[in-house]
Amino acid sequence: MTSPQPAPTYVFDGPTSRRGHRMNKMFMSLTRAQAREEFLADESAYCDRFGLAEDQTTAVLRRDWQAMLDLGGSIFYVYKLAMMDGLSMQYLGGVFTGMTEADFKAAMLAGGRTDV
Amino acid sequence: MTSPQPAPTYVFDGPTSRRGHRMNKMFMSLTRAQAREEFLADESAYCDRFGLAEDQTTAVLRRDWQAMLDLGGSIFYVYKLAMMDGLSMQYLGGVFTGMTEADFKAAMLAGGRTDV
Amino acid sequence: MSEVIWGLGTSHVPSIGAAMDRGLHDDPVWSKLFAGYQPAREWLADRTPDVAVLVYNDHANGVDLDVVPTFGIGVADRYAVADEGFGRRAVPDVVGHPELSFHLLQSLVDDGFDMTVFRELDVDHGFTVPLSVWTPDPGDAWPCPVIPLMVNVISYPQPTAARCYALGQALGRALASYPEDITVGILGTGGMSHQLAGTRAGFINPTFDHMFLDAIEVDPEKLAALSREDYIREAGSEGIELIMWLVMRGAMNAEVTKVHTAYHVPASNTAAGLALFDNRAPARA
Amino acid sequence: MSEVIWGLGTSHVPSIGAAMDRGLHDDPVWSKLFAGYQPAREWLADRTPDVAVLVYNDHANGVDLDVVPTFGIGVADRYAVADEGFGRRAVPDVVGHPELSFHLLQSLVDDGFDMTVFRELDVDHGFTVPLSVWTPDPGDAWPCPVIPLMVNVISYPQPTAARCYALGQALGRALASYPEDITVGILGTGGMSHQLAGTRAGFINPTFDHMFLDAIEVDPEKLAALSREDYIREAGSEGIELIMWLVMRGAMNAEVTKVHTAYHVPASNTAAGLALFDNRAPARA
Ligand SMILES: [Fe+3]
Ligand SMILES: [Fe+3]
Repeated sequence: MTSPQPAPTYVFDGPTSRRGHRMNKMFMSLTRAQAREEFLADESAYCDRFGLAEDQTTAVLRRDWQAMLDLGGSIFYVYKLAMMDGLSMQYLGGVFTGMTEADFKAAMLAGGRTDV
Repeated sequence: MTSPQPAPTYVFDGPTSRRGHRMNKMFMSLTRAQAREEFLADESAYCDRFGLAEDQTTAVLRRDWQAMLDLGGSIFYVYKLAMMDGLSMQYLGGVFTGMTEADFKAAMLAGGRTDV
Repeated sequence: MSEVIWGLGTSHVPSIGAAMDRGLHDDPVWSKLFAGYQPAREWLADRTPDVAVLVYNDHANGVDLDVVPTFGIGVADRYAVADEGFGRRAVPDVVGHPELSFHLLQSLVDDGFDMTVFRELDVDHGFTVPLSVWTPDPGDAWPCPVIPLMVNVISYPQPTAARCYALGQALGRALASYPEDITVGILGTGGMSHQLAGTRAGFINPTFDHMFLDAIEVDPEKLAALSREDYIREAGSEGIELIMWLVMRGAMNAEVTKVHTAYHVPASNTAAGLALFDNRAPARA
Repeated sequence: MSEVIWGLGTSHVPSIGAAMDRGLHDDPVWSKLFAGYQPAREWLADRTPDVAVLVYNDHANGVDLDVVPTFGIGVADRYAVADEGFGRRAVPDVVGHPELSFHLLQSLVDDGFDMTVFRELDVDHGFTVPLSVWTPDPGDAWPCPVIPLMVNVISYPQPTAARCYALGQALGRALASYPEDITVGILGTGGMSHQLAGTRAGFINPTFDHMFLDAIEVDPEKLAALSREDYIREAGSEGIELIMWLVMRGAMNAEVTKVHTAYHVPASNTAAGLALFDNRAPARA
């Protein structure tokens, strides 16, 4: 299929969704309190249980948010892990753009990033 | 909505599916072995757990297959209870038409009921 | 027949709901946004319809990635507020209107729209935040029964904007053919410009957003003609949610009367917009 | 572009699969049915396509009543054979073709078909029995990858026959635009006349079934023009499954060559039919 990825944009298309399917399912499971406990008790084993690829498990363990996107994570699913860690979407925005959370928030309050 | 029920035919339309929803969910659960055990241990309690109406529970306990249809059962779901009981679709066909299973089978082998 | 009395387009950013739930109405970061809502809320408070249809998308809370419907419609008596991970919002569950739902379902399917039927559905912030924008203090219950109309906007390929507009037009026909005389409000939700992931995170395009706020009133065909790629480029990868406003607009008359619009940046990472239209024919000179 | 080389319409009655699984091929109740399949099986054995698309409905095994898609498409690498309550059929799991699935998905959505995407799906007898009709002894694997195309036929309102035929035509266009040169077989399943519940249980209408077997070849528009109520009245409440044959037929050329048809009553409570069409242009004088 044709992929419509505009340059710096993630589009959750067929190839992306196939690559990320197990990892996204793992993220989805974290909406349940019981699952969060099990995850926190042994993150690596929990990732194995969902059949994540090795690079995906590594990205999750290191909280490498950019790598999670590159390995097929959907932002709405990745965010469930961030929420568990007490992190905001604005924190993630900072990570993706190389800013601190405070700078990212300030950029948004100033009208957002209109030039990208 | 308009209901397209031809005279002696069950059409699983909106009102029917609303009436039967909890009962059909209960039937669906019986595809799992564990659920079948729990059902057989206390059928009435199991029906309560799924929130069946009293007349639906009665129909289930009495294996009143016709009443299950009249109370919103979908034949594909009702059949899951019949399967658990070791009964065939041809047995059910007999019940619905007032025949023995053998007579119903014979009618089918003779070319089916072409005059209804 | 039922009559669509108004249409409301509004963003559904979760942080708007969170700000309301935490009483941040007068917080300097939020007060301007809520001030912008005020005229719409006042107008709507006097015009509670018998039923509302709310066009929204789920964000991995009511449905999973295993099964992604392009268009779905709820037919339940009740829709529970989803627990998105840390407890549900302290807002009422949603009372449905199954009779109208089944009528709409049949009419839409007969009209060639391949709806997915939800007999059970938990609704997330995409649904409850617009209800809060409309009704900030619902008390024990939202003002009227609400029917969910779900659109896939997070998994590519989304329906085209043109298909969303056509769905809205079919929804308008379906409502018009309902045998009872009831009044209906339609909410189209999502947007405005925003992008959550990647180096373009934080993208906001006020020029596009203002064009959209104008065109949704006077020239929705122009918006319906934009491609998925146009929306993603101009409004960001999550700004494509705006296609859901076209379902709302399609269900209304060709000519509508603007009651109020508002635009504010940011609600968290998103440009928040609101547009309220009266569907009753304007008084003519 | 991919080329549709054949189309197979066939009933998918569970007892046909059960009879095969129990080796009842020569049982007097079943031998005539299987004898009718033989010429089709032989012709197909020499014409294995690169991929097959199988149009079917689920019977409360792969999906529940909570969420009922009108049209669904599988995009998975693999589809497990469902356990319908007492263990799964001892047949191979189904290997998918996600690249073609995603191409079809995009093409169909762009063409205005509101598909539901299945990233995971267990397939039931509605799917595996037609595969067995085609390939009685698959060994470790079915002859080629297969893509599930799911149609709601058990929950009212089903898509109209006309919409199913239109979906088939869109499927044909989608296949024609696939960038790789591959061959495709299409299976349309369900029917023929039968009714399972109520006082009309056991209903069979051979006149209608024979008309259908003829018209699906030479005049599918006639079948596409029939209403839901027509199908339910003429073919029984479950005979409406026949609308799925129209998806298969719509994906083929206007003119097709009949290879073989068969008709047998009963398979359990159902009239079993088979129709196999060659989609390659017939040799002209
Ligand atoms: Fe959203
Ligand atoms: Fe079937």
